[in-house]
Amino acid sequence: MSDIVLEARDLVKHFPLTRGILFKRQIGAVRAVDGINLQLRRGETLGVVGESGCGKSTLARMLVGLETPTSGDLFVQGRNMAKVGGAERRRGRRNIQLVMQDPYTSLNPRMTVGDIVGEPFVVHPEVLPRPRRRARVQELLDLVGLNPDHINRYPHQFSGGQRQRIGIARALALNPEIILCDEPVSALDVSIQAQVINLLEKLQDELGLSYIFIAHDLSVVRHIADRVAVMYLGKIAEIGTEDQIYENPTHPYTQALLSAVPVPDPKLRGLRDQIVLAGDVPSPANPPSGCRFRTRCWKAQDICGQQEPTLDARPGSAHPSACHFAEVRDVVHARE
Amino acid sequence: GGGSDDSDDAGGQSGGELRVYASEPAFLLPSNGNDEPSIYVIRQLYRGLVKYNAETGEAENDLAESITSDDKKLWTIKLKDGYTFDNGEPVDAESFIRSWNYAAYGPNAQNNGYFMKRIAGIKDVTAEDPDGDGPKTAPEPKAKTLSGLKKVDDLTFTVELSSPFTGFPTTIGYSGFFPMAQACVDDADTCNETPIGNGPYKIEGAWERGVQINLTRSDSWNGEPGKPDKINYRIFADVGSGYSAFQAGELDVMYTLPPERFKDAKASYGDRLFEQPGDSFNYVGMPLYNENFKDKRVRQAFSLAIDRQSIVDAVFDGRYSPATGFIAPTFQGAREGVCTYCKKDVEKAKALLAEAGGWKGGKLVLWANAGAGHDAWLQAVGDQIKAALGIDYELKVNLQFPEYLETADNRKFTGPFRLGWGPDYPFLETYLTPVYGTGSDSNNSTFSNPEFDSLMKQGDSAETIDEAITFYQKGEDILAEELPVIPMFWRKEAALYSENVDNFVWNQVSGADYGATSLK
Amino acid sequence: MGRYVIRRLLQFIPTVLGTMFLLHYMTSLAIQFSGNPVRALFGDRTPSPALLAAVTERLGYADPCLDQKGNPCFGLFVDRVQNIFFHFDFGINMRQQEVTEMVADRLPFTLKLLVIAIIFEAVVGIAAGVWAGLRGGSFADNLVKISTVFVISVPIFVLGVLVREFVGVKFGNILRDQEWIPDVVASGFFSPGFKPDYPTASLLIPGMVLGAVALATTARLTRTSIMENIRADFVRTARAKGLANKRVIGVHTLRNSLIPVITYLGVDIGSAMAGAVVTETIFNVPGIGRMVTEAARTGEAAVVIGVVTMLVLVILIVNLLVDLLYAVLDPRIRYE
Amino acid sequence: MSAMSTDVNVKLDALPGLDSDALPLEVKDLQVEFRTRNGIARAVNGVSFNLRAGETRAILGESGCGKSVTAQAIMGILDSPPGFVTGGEIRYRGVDLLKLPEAQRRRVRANRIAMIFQDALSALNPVFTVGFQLGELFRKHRGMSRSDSKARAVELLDLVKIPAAKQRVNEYPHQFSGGMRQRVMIAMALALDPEVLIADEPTTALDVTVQAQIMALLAELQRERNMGLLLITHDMGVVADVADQISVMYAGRVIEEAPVRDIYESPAHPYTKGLLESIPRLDLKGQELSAIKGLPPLLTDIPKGCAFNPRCRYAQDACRQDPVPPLYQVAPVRSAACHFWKEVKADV
Amino acid sequence: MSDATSGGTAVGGTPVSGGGQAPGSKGGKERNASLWADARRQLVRDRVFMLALLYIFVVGSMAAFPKLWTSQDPRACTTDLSRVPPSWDHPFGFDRLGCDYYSHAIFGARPSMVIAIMATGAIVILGGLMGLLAGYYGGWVDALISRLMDIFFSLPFLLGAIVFLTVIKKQNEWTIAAVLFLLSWPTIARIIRGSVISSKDLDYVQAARAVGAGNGRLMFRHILPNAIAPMLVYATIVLGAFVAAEATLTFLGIGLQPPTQSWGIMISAHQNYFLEDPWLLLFPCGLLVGTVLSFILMGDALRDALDPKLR
Ligand SMILES: Nc1ncnc2c1ncn2[C@@H]1O[C@H](COP(=O)(O)OP(=O)(O)OP(=O)(O)O)[C@@H](O)[C@H]1O
Ligand SMILES: Nc1ncnc2c1ncn2[C@@H]1O[C@H](COP(=O)(O)OP(=O)(O)OP(=O)(O)O)[C@@H](O)[C@H]1O
Ligand SMILES: [Mg+2]
Ligand SMILES: [Mg+2]
Repeated sequence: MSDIVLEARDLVKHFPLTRGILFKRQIGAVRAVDGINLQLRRGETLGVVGESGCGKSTLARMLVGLETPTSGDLFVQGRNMAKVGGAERRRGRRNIQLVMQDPYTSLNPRMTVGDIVGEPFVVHPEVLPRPRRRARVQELLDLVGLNPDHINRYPHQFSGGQRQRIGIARALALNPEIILCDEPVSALDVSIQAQVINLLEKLQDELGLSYIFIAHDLSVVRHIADRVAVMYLGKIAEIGTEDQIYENPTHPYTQALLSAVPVPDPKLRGLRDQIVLAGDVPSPANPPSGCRFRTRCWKAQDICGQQEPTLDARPGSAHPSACHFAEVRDVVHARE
Repeated sequence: GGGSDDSDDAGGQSGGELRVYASEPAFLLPSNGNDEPSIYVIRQLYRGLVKYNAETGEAENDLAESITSDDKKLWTIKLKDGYTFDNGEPVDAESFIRSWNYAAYGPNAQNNGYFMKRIAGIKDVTAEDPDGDGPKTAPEPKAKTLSGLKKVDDLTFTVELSSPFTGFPTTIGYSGFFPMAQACVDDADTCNETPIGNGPYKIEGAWERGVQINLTRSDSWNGEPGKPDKINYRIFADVGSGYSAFQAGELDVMYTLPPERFKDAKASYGDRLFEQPGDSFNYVGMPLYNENFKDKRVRQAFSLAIDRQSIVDAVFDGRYSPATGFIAPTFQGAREGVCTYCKKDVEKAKALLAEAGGWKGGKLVLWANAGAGHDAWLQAVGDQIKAALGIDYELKVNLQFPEYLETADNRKFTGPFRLGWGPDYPFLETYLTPVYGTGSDSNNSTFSNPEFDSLMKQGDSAETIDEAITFYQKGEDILAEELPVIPMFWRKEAALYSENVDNFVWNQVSGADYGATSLK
Repeated sequence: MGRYVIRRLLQFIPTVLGTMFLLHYMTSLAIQFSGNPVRALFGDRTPSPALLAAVTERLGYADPCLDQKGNPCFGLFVDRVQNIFFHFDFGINMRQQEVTEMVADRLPFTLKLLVIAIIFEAVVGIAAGVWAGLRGGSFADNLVKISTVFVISVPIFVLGVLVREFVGVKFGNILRDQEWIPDVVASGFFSPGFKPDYPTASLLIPGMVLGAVALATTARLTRTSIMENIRADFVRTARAKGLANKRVIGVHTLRNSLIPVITYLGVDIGSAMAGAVVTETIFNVPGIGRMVTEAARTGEAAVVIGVVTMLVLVILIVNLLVDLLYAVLDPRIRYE
Repeated sequence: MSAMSTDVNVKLDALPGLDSDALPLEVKDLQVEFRTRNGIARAVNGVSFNLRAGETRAILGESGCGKSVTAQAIMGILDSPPGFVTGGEIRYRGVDLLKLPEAQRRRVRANRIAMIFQDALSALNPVFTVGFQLGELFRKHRGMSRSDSKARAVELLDLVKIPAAKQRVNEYPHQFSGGMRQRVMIAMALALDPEVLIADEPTTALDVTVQAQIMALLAELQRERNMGLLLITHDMGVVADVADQISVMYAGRVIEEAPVRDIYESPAHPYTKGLLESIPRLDLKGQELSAIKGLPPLLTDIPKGCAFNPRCRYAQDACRQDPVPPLYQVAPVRSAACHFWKEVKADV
Repeated sequence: MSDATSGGTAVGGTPVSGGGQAPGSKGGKERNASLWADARRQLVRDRVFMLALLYIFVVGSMAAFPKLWTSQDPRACTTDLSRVPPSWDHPFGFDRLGCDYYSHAIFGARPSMVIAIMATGAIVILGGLMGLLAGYYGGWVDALISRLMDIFFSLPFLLGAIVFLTVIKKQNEWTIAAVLFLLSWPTIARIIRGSVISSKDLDYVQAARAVGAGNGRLMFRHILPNAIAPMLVYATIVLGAFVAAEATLTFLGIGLQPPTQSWGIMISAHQNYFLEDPWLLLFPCGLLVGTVLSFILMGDALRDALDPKLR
């Protein structure tokens, strides 16, 4: 299994809710990520979708080491990041880099592009000797389609799409194998979005990168991802290849999600069998017992409240789905 | 505006409310109040054995029938009959003895205990602290009362002094010698807030701290009654704001003026500005304990470098007059021009300094206490010395008064220091022994001259006042030559009164006399 | 909310003790280095050591630690704290008055002055700020800006003396000559200082002078706040609701804009207390500021510590109240 | 409800030239500019469209092309300064709103033309309860009492399907979830039963599942009341779902206008075409997306001629020169501002 | 701002928010990037700012090179010339001790400016550091620093100054600056703390952290430079307030000591002559007010220039 570059086992992140006047005691927790298992293969793109607040960003932050997991293990190329220390851990960390959502806020406005893209070398001086850094930064800028002569410009002198390219260049600086993209295109206009997605795909081809691609735009994920994980309230509801998830979703949540996506084709208007979910996502501080989706699920039965469904392949579904009644349902899809 | 329009009820006798400027008194207890604001109130509430003639300043009997002595050491005092305190207690021999004993007794810590220092037995009622400032507290004094005070009968008592003192009868008009009722001594704190007086006025309500004190005519007083029905002391923290209130017609009398507004007041109020030569002495003391000031020619040179009149004009708008002696010009026995070195003469100053071998002390340090407005004239003094003798100076004017006094007590001044002296009683001796006598409490320049000391002794025990004066004047001559302090100015008294005031009375010794001032 | 209050009250403890200790140490040092403050009572006339010792003992400056330079006098401090908090005994001043009594006598004047100052600065400052804020960059804006800033850049003692002389004396005298003007106005309001006959009217002008200091800040704060909020989406909504301009400004903009201003006003009470020192001196107001300044100068440690402790408590409680008011004004802030 | 609306119409009859047969909204050659420190930004350079009762018109375009400014100009709530309407007409049933005095114009707002904003959290005043903000409309426009208006607020919350409306009416905006806030906004817009509703990106900040709820609700209410809906968005999916007519904007101009099906089938302007092509499609998976190259123009510095010419693959010299291409009639009910619309339309 | 500035003289106030509670605010999505460049461009065009700057420049040169402005010795005084009104040779006349008032004013600029600049520098550096540490580390570091801030903050300014200065007993530029610093650092620390708290979770800080940057780098390279704008604005205001505070301290008798020259001394020595010889008050007050005004207006202009929302 050497081609598994990243593996998460039972990854959990709880944010404690505290109360107390002098001494804080914990009275509960926001279960932002509540036991997630993932594997990422070399050269693959894993899409992660889900509603706002379901824990996508928290998962991403744990994977890049911005947040320490409450429990669970994270393996980067077979190394357990919690167990190894010092230099090896730094090296492990170097291997996963992050591209953030908002290109306007994720670049320090007071640093030049050269400084931003070159910062990883300052932090990890062993990677590249100082004299060669500038050239490397220019190379990187060229790679992401920016003019290398703009190395001394400031972020505000660039457009949103160009800024996102700067973010990507920074992520590429340390030659990582894995890049985590947390909604890299949601802040961009449709026309610009396509440019960035093209760039990401191009880089993957050229450099053999593996991506974890978080987004809430399902069609973008479909376009770029090889496999897709659907998250709901800190857990994975369903995971499978892009085809399996989009063509044969078996979890009611996935089905609802997909049916809610508007399709840019007026001819299909009124033809789609849309499931409009009632109500809001429950609070992650106080998730429902058993199956977390049962409060909004039209299929819910008693067992859903008592027993939490495991993420397994069931008779009705060929791929892992965390529903007791997983089955394929026909949905009219876009562009068929 | 305001004023007392309701004042003309009893013809010339007048009445109404006299609104006067005041500062916050420290204490209203005769034995404890020793500051000007306190005394201004106490004088209307209490009366003593003698009072001072408004015009001449001479002591006249007030409550005393007679004050006599053969040897100027044992004094017999007879009281007039028929006077009482506001609470009905009689004003008798006992009330004076009680008051003076209370003041003198060390543990009572009364400010005016100081004035009892001439009475025999004073040492026994104050105990010496065994180790000065050290941790041990002073033991109980040996005696509770002064052995020198003896009651003869209800209205007669005798006072024995430790040594003869001709001027004794003039001293006891000071408010520290006023009588106190038994009730007052028993509960001094209450009596301080709501005094039990024996004078023409009594307090109305209580002392409103920081705001005002109201006095009204006392029924128990059977001497010459006060003119106004009421006296309202408005308390001001800052004389400038008091002057504003006066300008706005809120006050009838201001017994003092902000120096910088003197010209303005003169211009605006003309004849209602009362001016009089004053008796408070400002001087620049010489730290004789410092090597550089030991030569009298240096001191003379400094004194000669100063143009007093020009400082007075520049800094005080003429509200001070240059000093040419050590005794207030208004006092009996004062002479003009005693101090020959108190006139500016740069050439002579230079010559004297050269004779003395020049100045070796580096930068001259001039001392004054902070926040009392002394820095300006001292700075002018420094400028003049610098101009005349080429000695640069620096000012050390940031010490608050406690620390300044402590510095004086500890002989830590490194250069000339400003201090002032006011008379305790209207007798010229008050300017001499306490300030220049060897080992005297207030002898901050540590002057010591046997000849001077003996002249003082002779003066104290002289048969008559006139004879005494000649001895004292000889003493002053010595000071004028030795210059242990450089005389600077006498403060001119300046008071303002409003259009409502009919007859303003100023007492030579005790200043504005509100009880005698009548309203229109 | 209750919890929040308790927590804040508990936080007072270190603050109050810290402030007390700071003052205690400073005043002790002052005595250790400058000598016995009691000495000043005797003026030019040097007291006998016995007398001095007796008075020193009686006034409470006899602790031997006060003779040891640099000694923090912990014992004395503990005594003081005990006396203050367990016996409500704040000590006595040099004239043997109880500090509590002195404060009780004088605090009403200062409080009145402060209330007038705060009301003045709030009403005028906010009005000016709103006026300027609505016309950002215009003549009105600049006028308010320059005039308020001008007021603060004149030292308050100059301002105070000028107001006293020109308004209280010169202008007041003209009014006092006018028969038809009621006395409250001519001799009360336009009195050149505090006047016992008109205890409130004569404090109005001093209060305004005191308030003038912070007026500028209030106005500027309001201006900025209004300018920020006037562009807020919810103000746009209010416009879109067809509300009259008066209501859009007066209800929908003002309340939101006042939040930082209120906070500032609360904090400002502390500084106004400080400013009161000068104002009280110039206008002869028998308040606490003047008293405590004198005490600080003459080294009356008990008074300084006692009064400032009370002041600090008042300031802290006012701040707490302002915080709570803040929660009333802004429901988003809920103190758990 | 109907009784109420007549009651309003009585008041609004006072509008000069009100013609109840005219269209609820006609915008003609609207021009808006912002006078900023960095120069004049011409945010809207001649926008025209009509809106019929019961019709949904979508305004489409990328960020910064002037969609919101157009909406604000129609409502009369531009930030002014720096924003100024410098030309054009905005007619409500024949009355030119731009010429109305402010007092009358104010009465048109919310009563006849209402608006929903993109970010409901910031569009609701955080310091007042939802009930207060809803009730205010009835109190100020209808002179209702406090309690009556509160009752109406509860009704409205019910209408937009907020559970437990009676309790929630006393809560503050921050206590609601994103979807519910947007419903409150809708309730507020519908309160006075307007004839035209402008919705400026009502669902952009929301999740797809919630977006579906909101769009369904809006469609239902629009149908019920026969309102004209002006929907501003850049989501091609939503447009395809609900719009009848589409106006595509680019750099402050409408560059194409057509019924919804026509546009998706055969765009006549290269920009519209590029927009549609850049949406990821299943059949193109694994291929590069066809992106529009280059960047949107700065409004302070709009290119000469057709504003889209630097990014356009059809551009020729004519496009780079003034005048700006006019709106060519492409079909009876559609037009496009491209000299080469025929080529574009034919090129599939 | 109960703070320094409350010196009774001027309140350089700032919104003291309890530390970054700004729910619902949408963060700086605006291009706050161009801040400095834009700000500079705008400031150069701002006439008020340039005038203020020019004024400060003039006063600054007086402080730095008084000899450039006058050849008179301010300490050559004769009481005979006391309060002689201005003339051609002596444009400001003479003060009450007969010293040339113009040269006094020129030489008086230095202490005023030096005190203000030293105190401001100290609060910016040390107060800023405290705020940075408190905001960045939170937890007990924050608790400790916050309590310390509370203590100094709750001391009424003038009172604190009186207590400190009477203890120190040496009133020179250094000690006065030190006391001003001591009593005013908490305000700036609070401002910085607030902005650090709100910026430490910004995306670009997280991005740098994700790359592996350490605490020092995050604090000084990423957080501080972007939190510094509000502090800078406050600093200019406080600078003016300090110039005025020096005068107030002198008025209370705890400021600089004559025969040093300072504007505060000039004002408080002549405050009672405003009726007879108003120019004695007018000149130093004019200079002082001008300086304070200039600093505050500069701060204002800077605030507006740095505020993307007002653009
Ligand atoms: N530092 C934190 N402390 C407490 N709760 C947190 C923290 N960070 C995130 N959460 C909570 O954890 C949950 C998951 O948040 P997360 O940011 O991972 O969601 P998300 O899926 O990325 O949502 P979005 O699509 O809005 O970005 C949310 O309920 C959030 O409120
Ligand atoms: N208050 C304002 N001051 C200056 N310029 C403004 C202002 N409001 C809008 N603009 C400018 O007007 C142009 C159009 O803005 P508008 O808000 O209409 O865009 P939009 O099409 O709604 O974009 P989005 O999809 O991002 O909402 C933008 O370039 C914007 O910078
Ligand atoms: Mg996220
Ligand atoms: Mg918009």
